[in-house]
Amino acid sequence: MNIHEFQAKDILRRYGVPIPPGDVARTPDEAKAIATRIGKAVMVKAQVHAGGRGKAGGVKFCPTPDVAKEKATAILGMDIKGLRVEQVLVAEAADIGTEAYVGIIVDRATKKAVFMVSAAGGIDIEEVAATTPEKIKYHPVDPRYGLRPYEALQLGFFLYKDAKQAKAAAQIMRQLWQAFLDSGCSLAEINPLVVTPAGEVIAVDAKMVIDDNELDRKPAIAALRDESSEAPSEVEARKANLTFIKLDGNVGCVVNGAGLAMATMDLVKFYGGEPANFLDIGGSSNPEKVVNALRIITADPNVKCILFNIFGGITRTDDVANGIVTATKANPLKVPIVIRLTGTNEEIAVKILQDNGFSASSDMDEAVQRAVELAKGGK
Amino acid sequence: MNIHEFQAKDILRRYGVPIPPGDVARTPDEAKAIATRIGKAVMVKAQVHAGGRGKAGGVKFCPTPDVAKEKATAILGMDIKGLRVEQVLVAEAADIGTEAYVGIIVDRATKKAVFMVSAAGGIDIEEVAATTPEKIKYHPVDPRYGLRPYEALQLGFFLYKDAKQAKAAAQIMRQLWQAFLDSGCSLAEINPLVVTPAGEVIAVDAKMVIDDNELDRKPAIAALRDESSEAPSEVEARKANLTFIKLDGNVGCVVNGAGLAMATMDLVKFYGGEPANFLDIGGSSNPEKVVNALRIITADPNVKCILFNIFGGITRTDDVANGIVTATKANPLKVPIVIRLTGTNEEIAVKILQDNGFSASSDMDEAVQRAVELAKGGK
Amino acid sequence: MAVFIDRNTKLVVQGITGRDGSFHAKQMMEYGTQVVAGVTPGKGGMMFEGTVPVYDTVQQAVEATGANTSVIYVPPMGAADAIMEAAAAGVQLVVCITEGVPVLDMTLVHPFVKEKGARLVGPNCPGLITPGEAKVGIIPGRICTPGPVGIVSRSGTLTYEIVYQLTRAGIGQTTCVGIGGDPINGTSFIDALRAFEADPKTKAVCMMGEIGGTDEQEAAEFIKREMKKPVVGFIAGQTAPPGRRMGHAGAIISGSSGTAAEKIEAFKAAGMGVAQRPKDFVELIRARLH
Amino acid sequence: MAVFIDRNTKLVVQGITGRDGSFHAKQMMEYGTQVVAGVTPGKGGMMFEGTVPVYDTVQQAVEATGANTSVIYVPPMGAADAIMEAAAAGVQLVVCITEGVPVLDMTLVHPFVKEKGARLVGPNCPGLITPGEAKVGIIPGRICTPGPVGIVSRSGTLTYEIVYQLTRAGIGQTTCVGIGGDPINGTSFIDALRAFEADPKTKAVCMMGEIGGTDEQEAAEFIKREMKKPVVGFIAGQTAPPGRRMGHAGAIISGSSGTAAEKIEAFKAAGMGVAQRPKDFVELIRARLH
Repeated sequence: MNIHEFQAKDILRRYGVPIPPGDVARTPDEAKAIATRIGKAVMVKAQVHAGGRGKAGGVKFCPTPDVAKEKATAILGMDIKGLRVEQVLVAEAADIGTEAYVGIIVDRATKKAVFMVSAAGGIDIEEVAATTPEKIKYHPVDPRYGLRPYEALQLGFFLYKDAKQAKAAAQIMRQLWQAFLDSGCSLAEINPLVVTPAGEVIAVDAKMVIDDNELDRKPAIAALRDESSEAPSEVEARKANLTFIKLDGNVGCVVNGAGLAMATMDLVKFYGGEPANFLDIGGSSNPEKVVNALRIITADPNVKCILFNIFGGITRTDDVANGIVTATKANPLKVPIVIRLTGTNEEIAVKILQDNGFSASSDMDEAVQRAVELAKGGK
Repeated sequence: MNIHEFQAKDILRRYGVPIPPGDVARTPDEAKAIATRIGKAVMVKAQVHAGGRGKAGGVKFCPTPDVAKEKATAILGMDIKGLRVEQVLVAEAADIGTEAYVGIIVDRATKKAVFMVSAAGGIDIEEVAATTPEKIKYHPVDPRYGLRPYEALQLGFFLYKDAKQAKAAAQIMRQLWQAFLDSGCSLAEINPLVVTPAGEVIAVDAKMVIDDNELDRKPAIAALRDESSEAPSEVEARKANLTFIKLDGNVGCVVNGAGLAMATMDLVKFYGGEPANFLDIGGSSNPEKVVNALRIITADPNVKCILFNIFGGITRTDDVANGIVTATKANPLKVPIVIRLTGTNEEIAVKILQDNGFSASSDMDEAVQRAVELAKGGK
Repeated sequence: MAVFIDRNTKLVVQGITGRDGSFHAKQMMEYGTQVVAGVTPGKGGMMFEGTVPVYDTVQQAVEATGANTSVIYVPPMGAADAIMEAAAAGVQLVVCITEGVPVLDMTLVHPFVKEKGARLVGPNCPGLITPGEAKVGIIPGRICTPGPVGIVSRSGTLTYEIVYQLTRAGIGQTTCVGIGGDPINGTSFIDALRAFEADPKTKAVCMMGEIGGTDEQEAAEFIKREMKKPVVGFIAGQTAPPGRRMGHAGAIISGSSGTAAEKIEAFKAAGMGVAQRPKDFVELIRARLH
Repeated sequence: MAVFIDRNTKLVVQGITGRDGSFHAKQMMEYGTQVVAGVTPGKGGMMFEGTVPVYDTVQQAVEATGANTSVIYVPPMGAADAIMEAAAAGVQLVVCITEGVPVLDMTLVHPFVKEKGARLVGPNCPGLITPGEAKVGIIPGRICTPGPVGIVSRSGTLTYEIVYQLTRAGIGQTTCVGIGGDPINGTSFIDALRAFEADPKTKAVCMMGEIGGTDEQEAAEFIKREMKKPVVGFIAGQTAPPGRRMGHAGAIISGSSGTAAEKIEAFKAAGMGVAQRPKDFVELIRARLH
């Protein structure tokens, strides 16, 4: 789960990370009021879950509260990478001396959380990694011991020659580490970490990504979810315990299992079609899930054909068949449907479907090819 | 550092350990008021840093507030193992079904914190260890992983067959563990851990001993020190950064280094005397420490002779000599003094002492023998 | 012969009285697996299905029954603890089916299991099956048949799909190992490939990867460097957009890394067969068996 | 030959610019120890006494100078971190002089140092000296002289007292090892005794114990079981009352355990010489050297 910059900053402030004051505004007047309260030049920054906000015009320097209002007016409602800006952060504009990068990610290769630090901050760290990898120091943290003070100090000295700055950076890294752990992050970064002309080390931008699997035990973090920043269909799917990702094609896919769902999408593409979504109904055998899945998919006007691909292991195919029948009785389909199912209770499922006017295939390739044809307007 | 039962209970309550309500009283009227507020039968318990309070008559059951006042009157001011009772805990009297023991100590052999649990609680665990060691389960906690939930549950099932009780005990052990770590304990115990007739698991008595070395970084814990429960001379010594323990003999010892201080005491005993104290002036070379040490020792009317035993390594013996001269000029001694010093700047020290009318030995045995003779009234 | 599990597997089921645990315990017993014990704290003393004793702790179960393998069906927030409990009790193979285990939990589980000398498979995996001998997890027994092909996969139903196609084509399996779809898991492709290489009965291997991470690339290097047996690979997620988690916590393209294209490239560079579609496995494997 | 430190010891001093660190660094240099580096975060780049380069981190110091031993003079709340830093940087012997290190810190330091393959001496110890070769810590060099006796002790000035008496009696030392007075320390009596037993130049050993714990009893068993060289022992604290910490965090009689009487009993049972007074060491050792 992504959280907004202002939310990440609120968390980090609680751990003592020095961050210029700021607050979030949903209207230009609120933005002006915050800028007035800060009493100095501010930055107005779009709060959306997308990188490259600056390039998209979503980050502006405002010397006065009136300018802040004007820029907020422009940014609020703006579209950045398909996301509508609903709120802006109005934060004191820091004097910037140097910019560094400090991040923590969970690294699959070392199976540890790894610090990445670089004196080349303020820009996309992936770009630094690609062009000048020697400028990044990677430091895996032994989870049994946590980030030790000496390790933080080593990283601090990697960033700064000045001992005061190195120690301040080390302190911030220890605070970031604790926030990372306590919040259940898969990523936490400060970019840029700024040394001001006066020599203070401060965090000017921050980002945290929460491991979805942590949310059940971290209700305070889960409450930070901003549904206005997500596609409504994905919000609905999550509430129905479905994993759903909207795509741009026209073949709506309903599959059990993430790997099979991806393989089904790939096969749609292989046979010349375009998948409209990723949708995994999971392993459980619940007709209600099928009903919800169909409602979400049919709400997408792009969908020209619906493809079920169910391999019955734990999932009982007769439950899926019943779900299809129930859902289509309540809301008759306006687009063709292709059903492939095999495995547990296959014969019962086929009978249920046939009794209700559906046909079913047991072959994946055959079903996908048929769905692609139908989506293209074929018969 | 020892803290009182009521202080340990306050800490454990903050971690969620279920503990019957109670409060501390310094007067019989306060005790009555607390008992009235609790509204049930209470226990009135002397708060002193000594075991065996019950046997000494310092713990009483009081069915009514009036009885609580009466018992508090008796207990307040009582002497338990040389310690005057200044306050009592007035706590709701729990209904007791079974009594168990749960403790954590830092174990030198395994170099870990070790859980000790036993279904034979309510009595001295050392007695259980001596007579029925098979009734105690020892579980060292790997400090890298902390107490894992499954470990706590194993310990819970060691205590109780009933799953609800085992789980409740496991939860309490996890809370005790966290309190132990956060408070910097060298020992934390709940004894007895009680199962009430209704099946609730509660902590009826609690004890925590804090590692003195933690106090500098745990000011909130350090603030729990109750100086009224310590010998005034030891309080004064601690403030002067001296390590001092009062004993019953008449040879006052001033030594640098703990091992040498103990060996000096032993040698006093070996030659037929009795040491009046353990006193380590430490490794630093500060005449002020000598002045403070002499003031503390001479305040003890039992002391019949003062013995200095200084091995100058880091400690400069001339500093010690200067300290002796300064202190005795300000407050002339009423008892004889024997000075042994050797090592760093020995010649200078001897000259300083001789110039001021003192003699000095360089041989430890000779000095100790002389001090023992003088303490016995010899010349 | 087989890999990781066989006739000598003595299994303890953690969470045996739960909904999933009890269902699959029965399935495993029906398949012929030696299910020697179950664990549910508080249910110690009862008998599952009249024949399998249930204990309060894994330690008790192992002491009483000599279980050497554990399978875990407990809720995600308790799964890391369950893995550690099993490893601490001396179980040699721990298979965690549970999906949704926080990845930071797994960073701590990993060194713990290693120190205890145990092997972990999963979490978020379908488990293992050695057709005709034993099944540990949730892979449907009837889709498998004994034979010469080793299977290792990050996914569940996709694996079933492919195994089922192989079985129907008359190509049996030595062992199917579902390593799971999480970013940090106990057994890697390389661990499983090394075991298949050493297993005399395995003649060829099917490997089903996904987008996300670089495990497949490292596996390809291992195959090139150390394996004599033929391996056919597949990558799911060629059409997945970057930055989105495709169901599995591990199936996510970060920036430009972890794409299907680079993984398939690595397979080709290692001289592996590459299945474009699941059904391609049948012919590619058949060609390598003869 | 000697134990733990010798002419080849290349020392880094952690906390070299502090009050204690700078004083003792000079003393060690004067004694002839190869002090190759110092560490004080923020003082990197300066030269100590004009000859010893100072670094910000131990890792930098080790990389630049090849230091193989570290001695720590930093305040107690930073000492555990300093030990871990040294061990992580690849230092083989870490000597922590600092007194007052929280014991819970040491519970975590212990496995860390072990995993890194380093030896820790201390904390709260006077360090080591191999007379005529090297000194690491604070033992006054002039009280020692080279010779055939190994010294291992939990205390500081008491050790000086005894070593000085030996030296004045013409009995020299191979190495003096101060293991420190804390309840959890890096090097035990047994570790030091094993090293002395293996050291060809050591002909007899003096061991100074204290009340508290059971290290001396375990050492006595080790001596009985595995040592051929004679050992003379002493226990300080025969007159100490139970339950009171006698200065050293480790010198405390808990209940009926850790008393001087039981330790002396163990010495006698192991056939060791027992010094009743510090001065007894001279004759007891002399008798065992001839």
